[in-house]
Amino acid sequence: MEHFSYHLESFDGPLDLLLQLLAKNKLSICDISILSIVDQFVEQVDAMRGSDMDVSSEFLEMAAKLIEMKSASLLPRHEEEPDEKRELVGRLLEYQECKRMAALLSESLSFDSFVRDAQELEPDRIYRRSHDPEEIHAAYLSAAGRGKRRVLPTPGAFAGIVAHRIVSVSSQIVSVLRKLWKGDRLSYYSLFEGKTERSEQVATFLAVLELVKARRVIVDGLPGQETVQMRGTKETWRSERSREP
Amino acid sequence: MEIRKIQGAIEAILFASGEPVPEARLAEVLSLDRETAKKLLTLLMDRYNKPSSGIHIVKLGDSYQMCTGPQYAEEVRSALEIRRNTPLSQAAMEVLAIVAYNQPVTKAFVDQVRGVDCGSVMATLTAKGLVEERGRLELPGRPLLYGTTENFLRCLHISSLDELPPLPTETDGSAEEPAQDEA
Amino acid sequence: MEIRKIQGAIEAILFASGEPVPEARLAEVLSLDRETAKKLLTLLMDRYNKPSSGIHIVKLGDSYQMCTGPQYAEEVRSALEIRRNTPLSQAAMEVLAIVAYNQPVTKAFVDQVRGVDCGSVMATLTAKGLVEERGRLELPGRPLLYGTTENFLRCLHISSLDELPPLPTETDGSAEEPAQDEA
Repeated sequence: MEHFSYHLESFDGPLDLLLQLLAKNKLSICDISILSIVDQFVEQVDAMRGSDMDVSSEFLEMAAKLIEMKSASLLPRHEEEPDEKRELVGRLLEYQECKRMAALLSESLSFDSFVRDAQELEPDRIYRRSHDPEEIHAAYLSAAGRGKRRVLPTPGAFAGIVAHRIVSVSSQIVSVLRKLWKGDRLSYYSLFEGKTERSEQVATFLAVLELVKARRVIVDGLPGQETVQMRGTKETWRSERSREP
Repeated sequence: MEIRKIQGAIEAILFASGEPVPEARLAEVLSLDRETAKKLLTLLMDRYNKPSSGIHIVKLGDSYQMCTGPQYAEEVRSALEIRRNTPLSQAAMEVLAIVAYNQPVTKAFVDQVRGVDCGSVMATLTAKGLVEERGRLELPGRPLLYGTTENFLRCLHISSLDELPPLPTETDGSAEEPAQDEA
Repeated sequence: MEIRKIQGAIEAILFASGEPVPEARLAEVLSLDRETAKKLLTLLMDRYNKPSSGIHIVKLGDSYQMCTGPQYAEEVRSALEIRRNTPLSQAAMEVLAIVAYNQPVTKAFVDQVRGVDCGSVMATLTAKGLVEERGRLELPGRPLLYGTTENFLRCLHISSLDELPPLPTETDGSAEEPAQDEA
C-alpha cells in the first residue's frame, strides 16, 4: 500500500480531507475515485487520532460510512449503495463550489478601511409634544381615585413651608460638573462666579466637597490659587453617565 | 510621500481617531519633523475650516481633532435622532398631574396618592424638562420638593397654572371615595 | 439651502453618525426628494473617493458611510495602535461564502454543506460584524437565520449583494446549486 506522509494538519472537516486526498492523487470527484482513497482517508484519521489531535466525530462518522460503502461495493449485489455514493459525490462537488466562492471572496475582502464611532451628542430629552389641559385633569382624577385619597391638599398647602429659595446641593453638583466637563482645569473660585445668594454659595461649596469625596474631581494648587479638575477621562465619564437612567 | 498623500494620511488618522491626536504623534507616524507637520496641519485646517464645510479640524493645545461644522448642529441632531419624544405614559401623566395640581410636592406624597413608587417616573419627567426640583421641605429627612416647569406650561399651551381645569370640590371627591380610613 | 450647504450638512451627518446612514433618512432630514438626495450623494462621493483622499464615502445598500481611504491603512493602524486583523481562516471564509451566497441561511445548512459543525466560526464572524442574525425560520425548533452585514459589504468594497463576484459556471455539470430547502 502506498504511504502518504502528510505533515499532520487539521482539515476543515471530512469533506475537506476527502477533497485534498483526491487532489493529491490527481483524481476527479467521481464515485470510483472516492472508493480508491478510502484507505488513505482512514489512515489519515488514525494518524490524527494517534497524534492527539482533536478529531471531531464528523471524521469518524465519514470514515465509517466510507468503509461501509467500500465493503458494500465488494459484494456481488449492492443495490442501495450507488445512491449513497452519488450523494457523497454531490456533497463533495457542493463543497468544492463553496471553497471556490470562499477563494473569490477572500481576494477582495480587506479590513483596510476604518470607520469611526458615532459622535457623542448631549441627548435632547426636553418634551415637546402638546397636550390638552383636560388630559392632565383626567390623569389627576384617575390617580386620585386609585390611591384612595379622600382629600388632597390644595395647591396652597405648602406655601408657608417653602418661603425662601433653597438651593439643592445636587443642582450645584450638576453646575460644577458642567463647568468642568470640557476637561479644563479651572480656578476654584471661578466656580462661585455669579452665585450671589448665600444658599447658592454654600450649596456650591458642599457640591465640591461631595465631588471630592466621590473621587470625581481633584482640587489642588497653592493656597489662594486652588484649581479644580475632573478626575479620569471623558470616556470613563461618558460610560458612567450612559449607565445612569 | 508626496504632500497630498501625507495630508490624506492625516485626514484618515484624524477621522478614525475621533479623539484629539497630538501633533507629535502625527509627526512620528508620518516621519515628519514637527515644523513640517505643523505646516501641513495648518494647510489642512485652512482647507477644512470653511463655513460651508461639514467637517472641521480644531486645534486643542498641541492636538488636532475632527468635528462637525458648527453650522450643521441642527441637521446632525435631527439625523441622529437624539431627541426621543415618545408620548408620556399613563403613569407619567398621572404623576405629572399630581405634581401640577399640588406643587410644590414631595415624591412621598405622589407615591402615596398613586399607591406605587414613582421614583423612576419622576426622574423621567425631570429629564424631559416637565418637572423640576424646588428646594427641600424643612421636615425630618428634608425631602426634595417638585414643581412643574415652564416647558410644562408650553406643552399644555397655557400661560399659568391657574388655567388648569379646576378640580372637583372636596365634597364631591369624598362622596365618591368610600375609604375614609387614611389620615 | 444652497447646494454647498446641503452637501456640508450631509458631510456633517455622515461624519457624526459613524454608522451607515440610510439615504431616506438624509433626504428626510434635509427636506430633499430621494432623487436629489441621491444625486448630491453621488457628487459628494466623487469628490471624496479620490485615491489620495483620507476619507471616503461608501454606499452600502441604501445607506452611506464615511470610512478612511484604504491606502492609508498602515498609517491609521500605527497612529491608533490598531493591531493588524488576523486574516480570516479558511473555515471562516467558507462559512462566510456560504452565508453570503445563500442568505438568509440557517447554521444547520452551513454545517451540512461543510460536513462539520460551524458554531464557533459563526460566532467569530458575528463578533467581527460580518454576519448577523436575521430572525428565525418558521419551522420546528425555529432555527436562527443568518445573513451578511453592511460591514461585510464595506470590507468587500461593494455596495450591494448583487455585486458579489459571480459564481464560476459549473463545468462539471453534475452538481446543481446546494439544496435551497431552508433558504
